[in-house]
Amino acid sequence: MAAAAHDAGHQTSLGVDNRKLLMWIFLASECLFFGTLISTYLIFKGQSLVGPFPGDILDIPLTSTSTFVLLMSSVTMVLAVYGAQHGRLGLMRGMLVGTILLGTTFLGFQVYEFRHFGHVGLNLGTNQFGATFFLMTGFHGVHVGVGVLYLTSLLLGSMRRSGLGKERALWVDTAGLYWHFVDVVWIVIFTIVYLIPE
Amino acid sequence: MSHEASAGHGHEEHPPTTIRQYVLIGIILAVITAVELVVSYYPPGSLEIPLLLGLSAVKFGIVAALFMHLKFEHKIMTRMFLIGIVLAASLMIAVFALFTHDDTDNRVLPDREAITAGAGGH
Amino acid sequence: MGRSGAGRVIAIVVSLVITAATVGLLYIAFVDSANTPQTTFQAMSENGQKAQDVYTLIFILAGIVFAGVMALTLIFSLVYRERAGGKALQLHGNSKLEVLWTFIPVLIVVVMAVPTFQVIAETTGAAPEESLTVHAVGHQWWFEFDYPELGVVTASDLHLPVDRPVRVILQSKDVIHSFWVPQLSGKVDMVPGHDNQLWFTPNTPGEYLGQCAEFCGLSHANMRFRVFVHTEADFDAWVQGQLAEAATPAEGLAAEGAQQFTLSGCIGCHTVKGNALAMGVVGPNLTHFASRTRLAGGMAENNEAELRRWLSNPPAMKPGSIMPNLNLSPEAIDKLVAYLQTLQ
Amino acid sequence: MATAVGTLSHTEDRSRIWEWMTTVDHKKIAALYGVTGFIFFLIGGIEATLVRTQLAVPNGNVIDADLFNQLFTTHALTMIFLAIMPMGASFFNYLIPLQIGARDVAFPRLNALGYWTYLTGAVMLTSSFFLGGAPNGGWFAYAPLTSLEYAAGKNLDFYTVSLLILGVSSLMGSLNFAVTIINMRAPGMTMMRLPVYMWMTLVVSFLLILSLPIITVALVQLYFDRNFGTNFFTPDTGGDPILWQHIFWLFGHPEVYVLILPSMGIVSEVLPVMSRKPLFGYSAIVFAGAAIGVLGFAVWSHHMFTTGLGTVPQIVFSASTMAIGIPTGIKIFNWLGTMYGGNIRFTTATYFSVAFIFLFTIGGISGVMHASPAVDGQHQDSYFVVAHIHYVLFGGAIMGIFSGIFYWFPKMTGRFLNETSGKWTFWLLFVGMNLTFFPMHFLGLAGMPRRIYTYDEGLGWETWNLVATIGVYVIVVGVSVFIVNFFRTMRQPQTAGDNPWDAATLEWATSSPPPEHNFDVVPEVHDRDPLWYNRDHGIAPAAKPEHLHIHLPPPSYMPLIVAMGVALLGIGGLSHVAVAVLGMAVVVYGIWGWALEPTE
Repeated sequence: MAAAAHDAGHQTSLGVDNRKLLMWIFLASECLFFGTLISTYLIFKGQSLVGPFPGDILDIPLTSTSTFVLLMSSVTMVLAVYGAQHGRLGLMRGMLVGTILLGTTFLGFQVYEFRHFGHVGLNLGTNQFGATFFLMTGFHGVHVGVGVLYLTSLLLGSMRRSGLGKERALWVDTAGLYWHFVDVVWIVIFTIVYLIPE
Repeated sequence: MSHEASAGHGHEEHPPTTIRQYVLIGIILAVITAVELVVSYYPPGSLEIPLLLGLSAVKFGIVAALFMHLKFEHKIMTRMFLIGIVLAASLMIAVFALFTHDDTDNRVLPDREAITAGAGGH
Repeated sequence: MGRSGAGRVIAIVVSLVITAATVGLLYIAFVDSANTPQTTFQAMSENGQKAQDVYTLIFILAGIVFAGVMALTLIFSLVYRERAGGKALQLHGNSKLEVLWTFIPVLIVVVMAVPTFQVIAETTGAAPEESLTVHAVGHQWWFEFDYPELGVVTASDLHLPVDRPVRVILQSKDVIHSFWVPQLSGKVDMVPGHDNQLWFTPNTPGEYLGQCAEFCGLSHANMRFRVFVHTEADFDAWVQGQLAEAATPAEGLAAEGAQQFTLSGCIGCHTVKGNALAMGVVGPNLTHFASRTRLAGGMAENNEAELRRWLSNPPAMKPGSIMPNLNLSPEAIDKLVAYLQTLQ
Repeated sequence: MATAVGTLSHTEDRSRIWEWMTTVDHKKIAALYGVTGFIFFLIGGIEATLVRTQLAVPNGNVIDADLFNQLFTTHALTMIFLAIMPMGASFFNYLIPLQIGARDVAFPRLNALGYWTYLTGAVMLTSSFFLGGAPNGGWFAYAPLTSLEYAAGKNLDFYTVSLLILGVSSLMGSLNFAVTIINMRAPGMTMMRLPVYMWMTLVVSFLLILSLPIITVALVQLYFDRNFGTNFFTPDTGGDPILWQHIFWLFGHPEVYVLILPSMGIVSEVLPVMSRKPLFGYSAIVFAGAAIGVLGFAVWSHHMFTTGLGTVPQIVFSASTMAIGIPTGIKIFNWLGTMYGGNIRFTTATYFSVAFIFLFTIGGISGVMHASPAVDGQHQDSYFVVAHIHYVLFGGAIMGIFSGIFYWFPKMTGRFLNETSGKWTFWLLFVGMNLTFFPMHFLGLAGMPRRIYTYDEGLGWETWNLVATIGVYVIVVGVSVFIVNFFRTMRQPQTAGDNPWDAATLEWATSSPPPEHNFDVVPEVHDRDPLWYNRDHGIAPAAKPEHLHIHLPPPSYMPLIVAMGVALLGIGGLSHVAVAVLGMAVVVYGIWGWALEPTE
């Protein structure tokens, strides 16, 4: 957003705002983080020696709905950014609430799935599938949780008298980048864990 | 849709996509997910994995280009993200190849046959 | 532009002399370190020799580059040292030169790469059919050697026939170790959960030192072994000796030693073929303990004094040793020493 | 509560300690990084001295096996993560804004958080000696020696938690530096007019940004293996120890380029100025630096030639490792080209830079030697590799850093470090370094393995081990001479002008030490060597405007609070989860206060 960098003090070389550039480079770093987690999962895919195997306990319909929920949260997020950019604060707040709710629902599905796996005897130490699955989806879940906190603080910030200030569009847009990235990572994880068989 | 967000020229510059277009993109993504599910339930033989990976790559591209406005941002953003994506993808392929390479596969999994034979696993 | 005439020549000559002297001294030092007992520079096996040829070629290339860069650094430092009123050449670069000194490293690398790839292809492939198979198993802090085809199990001393390829299957019972006999071949790690393989054909009878080369804990430094390469006849004689079962001594101190061997619980960790009670597999197989030249994982000479020191307090001699201090009385140690020395 | 606390931070209380605890000025943070990094360099030196004293004679009994394993592990960890990287970060912090004509880094408070998190990780790692044993599995901690079965104590938990914290600190720093260099350059300073040191800093930042997440995953997996019973690296339950090696070295090799590229950048700044001529082959050196950065991710398995990699991987990684030798060769030739035809002023900084070229070349040569698996079969895990490591790290990184210290000291403090004492430091370090590390080539050739706490006599290793130990004591003397020189110089008056070396880069266009806002007027850049260009084309520096209304971010101690939260998180990871939860709460509170804090 070139606008944010117009005051003389922050004249930038490329005309982009530092905070957005920081988010994009951070997302590049996160690609490597989730890339390593996914590689470990792929290396151990089908190598579990004991205990419940993925084929037996993965519930595709349930996770497909939670994937759909996260996908829709991306749509509400982009509409919230649209609202912030075009000054339609009602739309922005509404969509922020929507994204937060969808995000929490997704987390709810995940907590349920983790507990269900616990009941059928799959936990961290059971086998290779348990270890890699819980670590990968767990870290993704943590990122979704942090995203929900991030969006909630934006929502609360927009409730204040001064709202999110003149850089509102930038704050919401940067939060949107983070949220979309977390959704995109889930798209990859969903395909590799649930859709591709052993 | 092709105008370039040039360096700070006054009023705020944002992508021209409208709300209806965003919702439409959302629907397309949902449809692709549905197609993926169908492919997963009725796997077309060896085509399954490339198809599934291809579809998720398409979704990845759509979200990155249109929802994350990469298409309208300064090209430095795309370059930064591409560095991460390309490096992560190539390292994943390299490490995966190293672990499943035939003549290095001297990994001896302890009493694997006995257990998996019993549990009817992979 | 720097010293001229006589000054420049002196600087260049001085630099070249210093460089030549340094390279000469280093060459002498390298040759001297090449005839140490555990040197990496005397290949006593075909594969070792192939690797050694590449090693020598690369060493020569390294020497040339070293001498070149040292001489240039010295010459430029002396010739272009600051002089009052001196003017510096405002050069920005020279693309022809850049191409040249990109080409030179590429050339050096190609000269190194081609023989390297050949040696890799030849030495890391599958071992020839007729090779003798040995299982080298790494334990925390001693080497176990099994000959599945011959039915022999030993530790710390590896005996091999000369001029016959040997396929060493490398395994580990605990952490990562590394099988390294510098004179016979480059090292290969013993990774638990993997069956790595190494093969070579020893071509000169003799005794070669080996050492674990991957950090494996407290007594990594004390995890050593030796390889004895025999002529065909000697090797067969050794195998026959190893196949014979240990006869339990009838009377005298050795007989009491045999009982002490049971009393002190040695049978729990050690196997002695011929002694029905001793079936333990935690420690090394002691059936032919006395025939071995070293004890405690190749750490010490196998003589009475060292054996006593070892039996009196193993962890003191070998930090972290899994063999505990059994607080044996001197009499018990005398008996055990007598018994162990009968296990030829 | 935060707003109340927030306002407190605005009153300009001048108590010195508080000023340093809440600073967000990149120059003060650079000083903090530099001093802390140098102190840990001394601690690492002490560890090295103890290790060498134990190995001075065969069957030495100065220290026992376990303490020896702890010392050589923490020597490596301290030197790499607590000394060389922070001293590099000190130069980055100080010089990035000054060399690209900016007033401060892009995110000043993030910069402060980077330092305080580093300090937390450093204190945690070093305090492990007194809290149950320092890490003793080697700096690359190969599994399964690090699993609970073979490393029962808290040693390896200190390893994972401290490195995770240090990793977070380096990641924050590199993100900050990358954004600053890309987006806050002076008008007219295109990417190809960036000083070479800035290019090296940019490559280092991206190496860290892209490799730290990989080691974070490995460390978390090791932590889970040890504390939650997962089996990533445990062979008997399906795990694979080789997985740790792959993920570690995927980070490990870019990491070693992170250690050397800054010094390459420093030498590329010092040599042209001291030779009084432009750097030879600017674009060649920049592309070579970038090539090293990219290839750095393609060579990692040359650390694993002996772990039973198949024939094809050995050939592939041997080729890529040899290929990475080529850009290094290009750099060396270009430095020599810079010296050619110069009127070289041999100050201490020049001595160190010239020694860098010579010593780093030896390290580079021995490195390229064991790029070939045939040679590596003999070199791997022997003292030849130890010699290579130290020629590249001591002969390379440390010599470069000392050159940088002597070169930029007048700019940072306005005072010149004493040249005679500097020459003494140089020759003591140069002789000591060669006495210590060149014999290690011979020890490696004589078959001495790495990381052994003792050895028998009669193996031909006695003389060279003794010589190496003597060399370490010579280095200790050299470093002590430098410390005396430092304290004596700090009492001198500030006599250094703006540009004592008649250098070309922007940091010499402002006063020494620079004011808090760096430049009264951000200079316009017309050429790769701006000050030389302005001098040769008679462009006078811009006049100082009568009133300066430059907005500088106010001090803040939110970074300190967040760092304390991270410390509690780390301590919780080592002790009880309740402490970790408290730590998380403090972090969230810190970030919340941070967000609400007005920056105008």
